[in-house]
Amino acid sequence: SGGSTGAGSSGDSAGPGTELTTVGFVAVGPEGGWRNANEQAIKDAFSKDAGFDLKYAPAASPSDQKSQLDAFSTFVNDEVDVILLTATEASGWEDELKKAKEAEIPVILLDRGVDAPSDLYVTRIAPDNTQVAKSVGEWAATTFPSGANYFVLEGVPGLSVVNERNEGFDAAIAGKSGWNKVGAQTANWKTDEGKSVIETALKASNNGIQFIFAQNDEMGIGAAQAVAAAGLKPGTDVKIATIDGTKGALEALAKGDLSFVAQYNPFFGTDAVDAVTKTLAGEKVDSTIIVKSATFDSAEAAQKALDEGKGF
Amino acid sequence: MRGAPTTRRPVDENTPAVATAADAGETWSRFWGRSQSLIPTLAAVVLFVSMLVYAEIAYGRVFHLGTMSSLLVSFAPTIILAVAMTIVILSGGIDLSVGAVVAFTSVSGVMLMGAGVNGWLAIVLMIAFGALFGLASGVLIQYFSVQPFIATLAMMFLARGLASMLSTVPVHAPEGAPIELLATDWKLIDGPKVNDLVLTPGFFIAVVVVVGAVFFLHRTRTGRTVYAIGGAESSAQLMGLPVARTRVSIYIISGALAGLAGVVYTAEVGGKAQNVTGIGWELDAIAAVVIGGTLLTGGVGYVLGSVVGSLVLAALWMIITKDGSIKPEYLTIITGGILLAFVLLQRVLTKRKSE
Amino acid sequence: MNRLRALTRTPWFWGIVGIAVLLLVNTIKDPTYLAVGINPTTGQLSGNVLDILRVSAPIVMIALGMTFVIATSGIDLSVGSVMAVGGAVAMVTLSNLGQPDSVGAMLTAIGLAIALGALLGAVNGFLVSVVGLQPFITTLVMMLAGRGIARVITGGQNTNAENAPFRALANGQFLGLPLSFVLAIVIVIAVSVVMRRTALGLMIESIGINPRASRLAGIRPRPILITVYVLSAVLAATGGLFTVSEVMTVDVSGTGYQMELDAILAVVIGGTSLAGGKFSIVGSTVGALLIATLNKTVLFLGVSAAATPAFKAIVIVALVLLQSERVRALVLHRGNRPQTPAAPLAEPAQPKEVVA
Amino acid sequence: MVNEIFPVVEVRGASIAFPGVKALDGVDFRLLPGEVHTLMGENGAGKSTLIKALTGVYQIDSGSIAVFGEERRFANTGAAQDAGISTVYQEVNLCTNLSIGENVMLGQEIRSVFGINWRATHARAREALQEMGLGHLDTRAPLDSISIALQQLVAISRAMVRKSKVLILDEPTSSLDAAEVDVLFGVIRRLRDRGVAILFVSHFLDQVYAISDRITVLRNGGFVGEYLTRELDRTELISKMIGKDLGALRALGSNRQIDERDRTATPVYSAEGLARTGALAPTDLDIHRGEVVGFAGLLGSGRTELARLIVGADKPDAGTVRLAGTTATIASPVAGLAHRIAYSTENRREDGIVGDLSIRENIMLAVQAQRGWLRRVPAREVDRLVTMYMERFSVRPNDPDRPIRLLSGGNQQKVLLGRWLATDPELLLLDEPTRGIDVGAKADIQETVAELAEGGMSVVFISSELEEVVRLSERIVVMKDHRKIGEVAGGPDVTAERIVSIIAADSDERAETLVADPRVIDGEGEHA
Ligand SMILES: Nc1ncnc2c1ncn2[C@@H]1O[C@H](COP(=O)(O)OP(=O)(O)OP(=O)(O)O)[C@@H](O)[C@H]1O
Ligand SMILES: Nc1ncnc2c1ncn2[C@@H]1O[C@H](COP(=O)(O)OP(=O)(O)OP(=O)(O)O)[C@@H](O)[C@H]1O
Ligand SMILES: [Mg+2]
Ligand SMILES: [Mg+2]
Repeated sequence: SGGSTGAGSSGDSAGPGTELTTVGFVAVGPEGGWRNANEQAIKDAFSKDAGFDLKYAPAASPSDQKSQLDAFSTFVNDEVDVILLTATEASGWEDELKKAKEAEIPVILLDRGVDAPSDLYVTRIAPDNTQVAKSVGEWAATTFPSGANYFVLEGVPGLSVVNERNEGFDAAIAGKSGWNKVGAQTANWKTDEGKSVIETALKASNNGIQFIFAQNDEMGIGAAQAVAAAGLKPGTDVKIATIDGTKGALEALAKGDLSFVAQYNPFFGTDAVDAVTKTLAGEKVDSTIIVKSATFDSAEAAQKALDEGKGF
Repeated sequence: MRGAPTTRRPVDENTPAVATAADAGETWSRFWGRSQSLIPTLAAVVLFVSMLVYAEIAYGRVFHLGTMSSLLVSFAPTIILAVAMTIVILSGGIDLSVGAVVAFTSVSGVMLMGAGVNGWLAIVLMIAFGALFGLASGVLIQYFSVQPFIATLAMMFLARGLASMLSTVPVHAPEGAPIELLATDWKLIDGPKVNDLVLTPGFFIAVVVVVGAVFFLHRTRTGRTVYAIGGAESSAQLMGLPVARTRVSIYIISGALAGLAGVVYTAEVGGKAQNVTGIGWELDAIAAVVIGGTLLTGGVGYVLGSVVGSLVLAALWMIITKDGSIKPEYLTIITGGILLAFVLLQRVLTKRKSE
Repeated sequence: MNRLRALTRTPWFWGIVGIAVLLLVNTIKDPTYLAVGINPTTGQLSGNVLDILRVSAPIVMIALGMTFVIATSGIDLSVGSVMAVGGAVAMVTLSNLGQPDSVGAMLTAIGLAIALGALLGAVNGFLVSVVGLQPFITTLVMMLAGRGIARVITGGQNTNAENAPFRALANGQFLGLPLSFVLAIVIVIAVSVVMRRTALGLMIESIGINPRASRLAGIRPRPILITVYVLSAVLAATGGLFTVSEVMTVDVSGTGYQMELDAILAVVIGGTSLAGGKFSIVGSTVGALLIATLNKTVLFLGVSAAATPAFKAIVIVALVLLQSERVRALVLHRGNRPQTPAAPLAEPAQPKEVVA
Repeated sequence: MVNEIFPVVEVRGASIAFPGVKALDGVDFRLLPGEVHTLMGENGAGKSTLIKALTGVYQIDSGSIAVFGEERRFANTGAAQDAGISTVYQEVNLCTNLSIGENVMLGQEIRSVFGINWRATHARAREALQEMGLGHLDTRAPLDSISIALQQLVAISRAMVRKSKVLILDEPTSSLDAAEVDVLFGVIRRLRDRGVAILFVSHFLDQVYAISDRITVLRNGGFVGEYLTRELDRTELISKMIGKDLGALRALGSNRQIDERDRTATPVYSAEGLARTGALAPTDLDIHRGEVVGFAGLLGSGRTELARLIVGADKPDAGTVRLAGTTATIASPVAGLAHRIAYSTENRREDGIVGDLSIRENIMLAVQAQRGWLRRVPAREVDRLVTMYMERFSVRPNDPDRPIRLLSGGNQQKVLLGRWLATDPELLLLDEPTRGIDVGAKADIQETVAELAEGGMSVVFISSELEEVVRLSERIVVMKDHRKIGEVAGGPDVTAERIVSIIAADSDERAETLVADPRVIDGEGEHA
């Protein structure tokens, strides 16, 4: 393996026997259900049969940008044909991207974006975090026309996903009257912490919470259990909305524990293959490719999605 | 018992020099007897080189200017942290706060730059902030008998918390801030495409830190006191060595170096700082120190060993990346397994010599 | 007065004071904080204090195990990962068995989780006592590997399951107290009895204080060290079971993440020295309760997520300062001979292991 | 005559209280330039504490300390050193992770622009060692490659580097043999003649009388008096130390054994070709029931090694062992104890006490280990054994719950003896059991040994004090250079001189090759 200098950059689709296109994938690694599904989808799409040799490089830990930078520069030095990048962090990539440019390696961003001039990468393929969070906010605004006391379960503080999801949600309810933020706490993406946080938040506010925005499914599922344990009825007394759309969340939605699940669609492996093939063939690729994500706002919708195998 | 030595060590001029054939053997075994503590470090060097050779054969492009430059440049902060950790561990302590201190110093420093503070002054302040955390740990440990693990754990929480309170979104140094100069690429050899030898001031800072630490530990009284404290604290005390002062300095140095690592890393990522930087770096630093042959109980080990230890970790990640077929579930099993393999190998080597 | 003095010198006294202060702060924020009532819907007792007890159960478990490891002058950084392993085994077993009401399924899950925990603990113990690696690095390796093993068990997915009896472990009540807490306390008492009624505790301490002298006195260190690491891992797996039973989901990256730090803090707050030797089970339990109270207080006060670590740091520093001889002397105005008692007559002489 | 001279150190009414013990109670003490001043007192009298108070390890609660006429309170030992007081504390306090030379020079390394000049530093260390007769040591070898005794000499060399005005030596001779003591005394006399004030502590009366000009006696932390050595005879000194006229002294000279044992019976312990590379050349040894066998030899002759191999503390790599005729393998202390062989170490601090455990627990440790952790020794039995041994050796303070770490060195030794006797051994190996023990207790221990043997226990008695070995033993195994060179039957005609002459006569070519102590190179290894 390894020898990949220049070969394949002509873009001809490779079958067995011809040389494979080497793709370096700077990934995040085990972070949660969504990430697993996403990275698996990428790996499945860039298979040997499809003419790719995918080199998968997970980060040392989901918030460790340094190991991603290292993996990236290794790929640059190895002069792979294409680099796929899911950046844990948006900023700090400029130098590396420049190096890739110098080495004439196209970079395609998956999921997370980077703060760098857009000429340094080919395209970003992703569902839109802000947009998805906004859809949660919009749903909430319609569900609670006169506003609500709400609580936000955040992910690990400081990650750009967390910031974007806050932004999107806040933008949607901005200016709407009656929205009162009871609190926001991190539950570090974890179910048990989600439960613990909400349990205490409910007691601290005398059950004065009508709506909970959980920034991922896991925390939302925990929140639902806390609500139930407090003797309230999730979906009736307290409505919970989550982002991601894992199978667990869809099941919870189908049972009525959750009220709204905004899917953050992880299945864009084929879009990525498409973009890579086009780039290598010298064709033009849109500078952002937004992956369409569905939202599910009822038990029936959730059940249907589950039946269609949309959960992951 | 040992094979005839091939390298003949220069005979110490002070040993009675009776030049016989047997003497060469004795000199060798005498040298061997003195240098037992070097063995684990030497083992790390050998292993490091074999890893590189393996990677070159299996994947190629390892002995490649570009790869080598990336390795050295990107591991500059890690090396600085490993040096700091070595000094602390040699004294029998531990510093869990380094990763969080990197986060705090970089966020606070960059914010200062943003607020209009002179860029160089801000850099100095970053190092000073690091030193302050070290001072706090040192005082807790020395004067309030708090165990190092706990004191530095508290500082880890504190630094991480303060960093998050300053900002949970990435902050950027203003355009043209001096900190960006630290990441200037110095292209020493310009090869085809990315096959260049490119080093940054950050790398040279790391080199200076390493050389300085070697000098400090082996050529100053305070440095020797570090070893003495790690060997037997009460003995050091009764020998009249300045234990209190030395120990507080150790943690100040460690904190300051963490601040410096923060500077170098922040420069590396283009003057950006974030509160989530450096999570778990303390464990990497500790692993580097251990791989380099330093005993966690203190008193035995070398800074250069830790540098090799950091490079071993770098090579490990490089191999994982180059291989590119790892399953994410197995990632930590593999890194853990390799760490284990290292310590086991060293264990075997040191055991052999004692038999 | 003398009693009080003796009491203030008991390290965990300050742990209790800490808990009291935190509860007081919460009560000031909300006078009904300590109230316990019956939840009409679930029919269970409910109250903040009960929540604290419930979430303390896993911490009590890992702190208990950690106590003995630390007493032998070791450390077990792998407890958090072993919690995840325990949780993963239980969830995967239950979800594969798919018998939502079966007690048998629950017992199978618990049995398998504990067995695998014991195995991992035995590996730790073997590496430390037979191979002679340093505990810190051994258990650091196990911390990495354990997390990976948990992921491999679930195939990397966060796995959930339904099983009512298992769910009741954390969510049920016994005499109005959370079942997991009651179980934890029963385990604590059982372990204490074993430690003090047999000579195991004495031997653990002896090895922790002076391994060479202990060996010459005829104590076999290996079985004891292995026992201690196995015990720690089994208790950690139990803690993992309590944790996943809360929400019936194992989060392979999150369950038990960094819990080893909580456990170590609890043990130290309880007065067991990281240098090994004398241990205090009561102390560690108090320490664990303090950590749980602290975690819950942060939530109750609504301390912002960003400030939480700093808040924790301040509480920890305050506690360790109160435990320090020097501050105590200042606070109680008793003499000013800071140096005297600490002076070493005999330094705990431990042979330094060669490498790792 | 010396009274007109201004004291370099003067302590007035110094008191120190530790929780539960008044370690010093209004002690007066003065040290004059150019004198050797001995501090005498029983174990726990407060000698070491006084020294530590003087040198900044402890702070006194009341009283005053003046050094060179100036009132001082040293915050730490460094300050005392800077003021010109060099101290060697009772337990060897060096760093085993560093080289011999560094230990000598720590804190006083010779520096140049490039930091420490190691060559010069080691040269200076060698000079200091030379003065103690240790010129042959490799200063760059790790400290733990030499024996405890040599380490003690290294510690003394360290104190000499500073050329201080005051030199304090707390029991420096406790692990030295006669030759080494002579070297040390030579050095002390030279220093004294140079005007250095020397404070000396020892439990060996002969040494005290040989070297000291003046004696200060402490008892139970209190000051008894200060005397000119030549005006105080031994009985008087002892009665001042113990506070009553001592009958124990009578026992001292009188129990020399005549060897009339029946050697045809099967020995309790018999070894053939027992050996371990680097530690002991193949050795044969028989020990019979109820006999006291002394191991005699110079420093580093291998007595400790032999004892450790017998009990299984180190694993022999050759030889057969028979216990009462049946072959046995003893490869660990557990096995040793199982065969009822107990070994009391010479290295009390590292191999003996378990510092933080109480006296009670320390006494019971070996018994408990023998029974296994499941069967806890019942409280009543514990109380009986603990009380018995604490009384038998009059351990002070008489509080079984006190951590042993807080006892004085001598009292720790007594507790350890209790530990081994409590296991009811058939063969008891005592390695330097009287080291650091006061006269009264020493007599007790000697008497105990005789009694035990009378009761059928076999005892191996190792001591650097040849007189003591000769007096107690029925048979003496003479060791040299890690091998047994002979065996002497005890009796009235056996004297220390005779043993010494046996050792001296054995100067064959073998000894020559072993001059450079083999352990310097092949050290390590024994910490299993
Ligand atoms: N740090 C300490 N804490 C508590 N008690 C102590 C401490 N150091 C010494 N002691 C007690 O003070 C008393 C005096 O001890 P010290 O070591 O001075 O005796 P010593 O005269 O040197 O005896 P030895 O001849 O056995 O060495 C003893 O009873 C001892 O138990
Ligand atoms: N191979 C060795 N390596 C390191 N230390 C050793 C070795 N052999 C013995 N020692 C240590 O050296 C110390 C003294 O051993 P030494 O050879 O002097 O015994 P000895 O003949 O009994 O002399 P003495 O009893 O007078 O000290 C012992 O404490 C022992 O632990
Ligand atoms: Mg003494
Ligand atoms: Mg000996």
